[in-house]
Amino acid sequence: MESKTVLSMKNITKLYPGVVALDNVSVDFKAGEVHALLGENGAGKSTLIKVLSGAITNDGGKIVIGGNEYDHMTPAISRGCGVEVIYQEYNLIGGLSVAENICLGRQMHGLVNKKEMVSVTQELFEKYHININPRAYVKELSTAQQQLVEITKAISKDAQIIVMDEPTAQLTMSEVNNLYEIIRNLKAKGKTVIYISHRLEELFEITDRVTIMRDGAYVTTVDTDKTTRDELITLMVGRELNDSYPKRDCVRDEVALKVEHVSGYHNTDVSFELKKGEILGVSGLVGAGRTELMRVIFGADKKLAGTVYVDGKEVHIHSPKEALELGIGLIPEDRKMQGCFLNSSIEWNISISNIRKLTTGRFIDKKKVRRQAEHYEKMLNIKTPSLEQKVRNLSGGNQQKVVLAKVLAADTEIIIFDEPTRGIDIGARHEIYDLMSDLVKEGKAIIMVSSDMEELLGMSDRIIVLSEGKLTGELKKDEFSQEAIMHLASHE
Amino acid sequence: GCGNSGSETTASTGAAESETQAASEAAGETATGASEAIEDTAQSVADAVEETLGTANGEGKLVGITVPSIGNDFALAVTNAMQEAVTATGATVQFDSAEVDVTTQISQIENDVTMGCDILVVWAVNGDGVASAVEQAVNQGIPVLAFANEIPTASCSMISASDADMGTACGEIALDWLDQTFPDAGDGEIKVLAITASTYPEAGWRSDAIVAKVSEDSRVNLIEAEVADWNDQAAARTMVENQLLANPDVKMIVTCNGTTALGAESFVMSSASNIEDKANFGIFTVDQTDEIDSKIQASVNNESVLRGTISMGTIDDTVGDFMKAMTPLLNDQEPVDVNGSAFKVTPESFN
Amino acid sequence: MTKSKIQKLIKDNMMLIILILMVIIFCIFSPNFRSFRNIMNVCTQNAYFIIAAIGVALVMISGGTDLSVGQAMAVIGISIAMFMQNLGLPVVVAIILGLIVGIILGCFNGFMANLLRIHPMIVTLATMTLFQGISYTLSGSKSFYGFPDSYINIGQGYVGPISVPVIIVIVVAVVIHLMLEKTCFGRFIYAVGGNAETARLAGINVNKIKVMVFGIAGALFALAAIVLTSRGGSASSNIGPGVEFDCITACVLGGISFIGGEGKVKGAIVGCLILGFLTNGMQMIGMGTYIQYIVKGIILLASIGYDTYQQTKVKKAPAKA
Amino acid sequence: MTKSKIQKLIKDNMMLIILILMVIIFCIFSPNFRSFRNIMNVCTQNAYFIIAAIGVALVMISGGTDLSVGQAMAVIGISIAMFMQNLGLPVVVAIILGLIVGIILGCFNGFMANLLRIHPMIVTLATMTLFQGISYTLSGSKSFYGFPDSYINIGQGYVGPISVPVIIVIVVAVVIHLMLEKTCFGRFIYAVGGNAETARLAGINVNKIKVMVFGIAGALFALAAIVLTSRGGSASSNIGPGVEFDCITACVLGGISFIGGEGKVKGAIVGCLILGFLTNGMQMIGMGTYIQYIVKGIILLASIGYDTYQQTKVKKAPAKA
Ligand SMILES: Nc1ncnc2c1ncn2[C@@H]1O[C@H](COP(=O)(O)OP(=O)(O)OP(=O)(O)O)[C@@H](O)[C@H]1O
Ligand SMILES: Nc1ncnc2c1ncn2[C@@H]1O[C@H](COP(=O)(O)OP(=O)(O)OP(=O)(O)O)[C@@H](O)[C@H]1O
Ligand SMILES: [Mg+2]
Ligand SMILES: [Mg+2]
Repeated sequence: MESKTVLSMKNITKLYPGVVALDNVSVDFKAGEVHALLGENGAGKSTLIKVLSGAITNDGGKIVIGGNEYDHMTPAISRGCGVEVIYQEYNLIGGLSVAENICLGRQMHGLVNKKEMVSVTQELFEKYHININPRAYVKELSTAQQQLVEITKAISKDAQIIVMDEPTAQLTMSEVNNLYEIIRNLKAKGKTVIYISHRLEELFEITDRVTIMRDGAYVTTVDTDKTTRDELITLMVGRELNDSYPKRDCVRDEVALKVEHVSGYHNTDVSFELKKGEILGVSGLVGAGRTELMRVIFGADKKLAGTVYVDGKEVHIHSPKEALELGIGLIPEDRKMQGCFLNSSIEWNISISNIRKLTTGRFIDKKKVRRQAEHYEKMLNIKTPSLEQKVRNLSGGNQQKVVLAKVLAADTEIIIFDEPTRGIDIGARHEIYDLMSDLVKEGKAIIMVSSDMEELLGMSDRIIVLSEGKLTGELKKDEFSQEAIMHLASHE
Repeated sequence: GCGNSGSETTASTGAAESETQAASEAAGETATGASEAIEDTAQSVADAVEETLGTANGEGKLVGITVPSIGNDFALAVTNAMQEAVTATGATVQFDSAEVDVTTQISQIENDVTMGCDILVVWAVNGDGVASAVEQAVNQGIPVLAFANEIPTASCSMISASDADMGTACGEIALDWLDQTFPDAGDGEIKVLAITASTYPEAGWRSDAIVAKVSEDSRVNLIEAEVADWNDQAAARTMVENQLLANPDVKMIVTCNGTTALGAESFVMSSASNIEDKANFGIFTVDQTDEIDSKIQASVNNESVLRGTISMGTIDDTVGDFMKAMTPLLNDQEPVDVNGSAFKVTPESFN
Repeated sequence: MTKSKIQKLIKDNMMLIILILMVIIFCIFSPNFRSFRNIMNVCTQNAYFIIAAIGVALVMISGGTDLSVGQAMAVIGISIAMFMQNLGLPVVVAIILGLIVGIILGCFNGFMANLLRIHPMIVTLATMTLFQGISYTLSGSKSFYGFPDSYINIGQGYVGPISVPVIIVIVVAVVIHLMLEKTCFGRFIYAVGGNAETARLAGINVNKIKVMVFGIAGALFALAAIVLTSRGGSASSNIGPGVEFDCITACVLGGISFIGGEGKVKGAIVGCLILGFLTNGMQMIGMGTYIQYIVKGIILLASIGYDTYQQTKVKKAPAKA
Repeated sequence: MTKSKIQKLIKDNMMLIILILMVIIFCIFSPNFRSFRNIMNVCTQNAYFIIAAIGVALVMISGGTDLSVGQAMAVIGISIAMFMQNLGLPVVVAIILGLIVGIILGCFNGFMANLLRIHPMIVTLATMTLFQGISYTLSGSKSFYGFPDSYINIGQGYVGPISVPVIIVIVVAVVIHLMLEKTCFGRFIYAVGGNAETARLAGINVNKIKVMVFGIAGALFALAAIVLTSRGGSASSNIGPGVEFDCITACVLGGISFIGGEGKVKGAIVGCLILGFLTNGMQMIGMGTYIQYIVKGIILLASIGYDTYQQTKVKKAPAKA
């Protein structure tokens, strides 16, 4: 079946200082298709989307939409042409209610009708099985809930073209399934969905075609049902890539970390053990309290009860500083707000956690700082024109690598990874997996909180599951299955 | 206390315009009175109070006093003495400082009325600014005494001298000093720097009068420089520094108030100063504080170049005059205006 | 359920509670304070301040701050005086022209912030000086007084027991409150202050909103200047300036965030009244002038601090479904 | 390659270039301006201001703002005067105690900001009033004068052709610059200002850093107060206050962001010198006072605006590989 083209982007070029973000990219999108954009971190996917939505201005090329040709877009024109975007970065207004955010920009003049907004929102939420209070302020929601609000906001406009830039990065299984449902619905109505994700299995689940980009350039477009995972990876990375999880068997007997009856504001009575050389997976639904549990252990949030042992000794951790001194590191889930210093350079970010070791006499040794940064740039394959680039200007995935480098530089025995591969491309993701393997082989211990079921099953030696702040179960390697996890996660 | 035996510059412009010779003689006389009084403020306040208060009885009365600022020694000394004198009559004082803000002062006047003050004393930040609030108080039967600054709507006033008169007097002592120091100077040969201010009307009247008086003299080659904030000593110093470097041959500075004078003095006497011949340099101003007095005394040995000022009168003169105006109010009699005295203060005053 | 609602009510109205407590304490200690007349007086005295603070609150909600308010008020006050006295225009015309001057000054701030793409606080740091120069130049630093009775009545008149300035405040508060809460424009102000980029992408003309907010604030400053000069019966370069810090303090007390996107008109008013009653109360109980500063400083710290403490406490409490 | 380097150099030093241009223009129009002596003078006159602005810059880099600087300086100046005159302590001891008073006041600000978890700008809005009360109470609003020569020499002395205040500024600037750029502590200051939460998770004791920054700033304010009072020869509640806006303006001119995490000591100094030379130059060419305000406002707007314009231009310019 041949459907008509609703949008073509022709020869789009976008330049940043030292970076060609888009290099003469041309893509067509058809009505009623789910069209994926795939590429490594920094390939230019988000940039292309921003050009389409008018968030940024392209330096060259044309956009043909609804029979009109535009040299560049503005947010108003783009919206007028029926384009709605869920951006990779959060784009909600914390001081407004959920309903107001969802209805923002619908009505430009006159009086607002809050009741109507709430009922419209309520209807949408019910339709898509989302459980959020429309009157709540967005700033009071968790990141996952915010993501759901963004999705609802985008689909509420009844747009012709809906762009989703990594919508699932913040979501867990059940919400992802929910989203698939929404997308199929949209497709059935003849709408176009442009879908960006680094989770390849998702592409096979819902997309019709995949456009691959590499280094700002268009590579090719393939039909999803005529391609394979390996082919996509090869097109994207430009070489063959081993796509299996690293094998290892290095769990030791010594207990690195023991948590007994720990409670926080959102957790009650959680106990578990972490062995040296082990990767412990932590699973749960959105808001299950995984992040908070990790922050409590790390001393970033207040512990209300319970005991923590490191290397068999009882420890009292009141601040992240003390945690680091005891050899516990944390890679936070929210890289922008907690992970990095956006306005500082890559090299500066990487050095901040162990700067005391990079000195000569009393003064910081710039050469040591540079050498360390170069080491991690190579090791994690950070894509940047220079180490002096501000982190703000990096693509999401590369920002995540900087955060990783920063925590690795602190050289701790126990490392907590909270959603370590969120927004990271498949190539880099495997680099991170290899890195985690190497770390545990050295005898370090890792806790990995993840909402990516595949990686959780592939990487963990053991998995614990949280539900509503309580530990609901523990799975050994031979008990691993999606069903088992889901069962524990939705445990009442 | 000491009476108004000295030469009063207040009464009229006529007096102020009297020949320089006479004025300079008079200055010598005044000064004696001034210095005595300053020696022993507490004692003389008591005297002043006694003298005028034979008849005043403030028992059970609440007197509201609002002043522009407590940020300088003179204002503080006068207000303290005023409070003391009023309290001595048995009245209670509600005292407030308006922080040089007219709006604040208006509120204070209103609050005083609400508090049931029987008499208000207003030393206005700006007489026109508070006129309307004062008028309302008066209309409610509360007598308002305008102190130091004129308020068109007040019931009565105690004003030593108008700003213009004080400015003129300052010009006079400055010219006297020129006569003595540069007797042979020809036309336009003496460069004089005038530090003026105009951000308050009161400042403007004073400045204009000083400038007018000094430029009457044909020997004077006048440069004018204006400060933005006449309460900012550091800025005044900076301004004088800049002007003197540009005009190293300046022989005399006349300034519109004490703060600017102290700023000027502090530069001229500092090691950074480019004025070598301190003996032939003078600063003249209006306002009196202990610090200014001590500088004027020191100027005899040229350890200071601040050589003269115009005083609203000694503390006890002022308070005495103030109580003359207060007494009828405290006794529920018809308000009367009292013209206080202003004096020229020069080194001779302290002999 | 009901208990947590009461908790939320207390949390949301902490500053109002502090205000009421403060008033009660002063009432106990000073008989003069607790007269209707005094309460009305404080409201009237602070009317201009409340109006100006509402203007500043608007700017703060939209993500900026206005430091030029005092100097702008001086310029406006002087302009109106000159319209009446130098040009002999009727009072109504002078007032309308004064409002226009206010709007122009405000829009200038907003326009500059957009043009130069710098934070409004920085723009107004510069225009504060600029407006000061204008007010001096216009007035030649004279003060203007002797206004027509019809003008004076704005500041000094009464309708029954309520003073005209208080009525003006009530009208302004209601209008601005409705504008913020009930109109699209109002919600856009929050959106722009909360996240300008999101607002832009939602098709909101951020620059236009900013200029309009500053324009409305300018009109409010003009109104404040009118109330102030008609009450005092005079206008000069010194009447107005100094109010900027108080406005910001009042807004902060009233829970209007520095970062933008949050706050209510109610908050600004409560903040102003706390400052106003504090000053008045301290005078009424006859507290020493020096001590008043110290007490004011401590009360500011304590109340802002307590408010934040309350907020974090409620936030941290275990969430209930 | 070289061309883009020059471009970057120009961009990074825009304000310095504006300063130099301004000085050249004044040199052309005023013979008095262009003497070595005048240039040294302007530096000496502004020494206290530069020192205070460096303190404010530190606080701003750490993500705060200090509005209490002027009042803190008044308290410190009065304290030192009282140590010398009322307690009869030797000059050196009085100075050391003065520095300690400064550190205490600063730490109090920082401590309160941590304790109450509110933005330092708001804390210092309150402590500004508090310190004012303290300075009035301490001094009884009298002024202090007649200091020992050894004290006076700090403000008025010369070493060769260079004045002591200028030497103090140079020492302070170098020390603080090295601290910021070369030490771990300095990095932590930027980290805390850039993103306090990230800094905390990276193992930095954010609260401690904040208090220390305020403490160091307090010591700098003390130094500024010493230079100011020793130069003027007197101390009182009025000597110091008023400098807060100028400090913030200077920092902003010098490219120190309001949001924190960015800025250099150099910037604060250049900002101060722009303000200082502007005031001096306008006086030297005999510009009227009123007009000075207007010109100053316009120049502030223009230079901040031009700087931002430059920055965005370079950012927007197509990159060369
Ligand atoms: N504001 C900016 N300034 C400079 N360079 C930028 C800016 N924004 C993006 N870039 C660069 O443009 C390139 C494309 O970035 P983009 O965000 O489009 O990548 P992406 O494909 O979305 O990657 P990811 O999968 O990590 O989200 C990257 O190299 C990035 O560093
Ligand atoms: N800023 C906040 N304000 C109020 N409640 C919050 C906030 N952040 C999280 N919560 C709540 O805390 C609980 C635990 O959240 P947490 O982030 O630890 O869960 P999680 O398992 O990591 O889930 P996620 O997938 O959202 O990261 C949830 O009920 C969530 O709604
Ligand atoms: Mg992206
Ligand atoms: Mg989480």
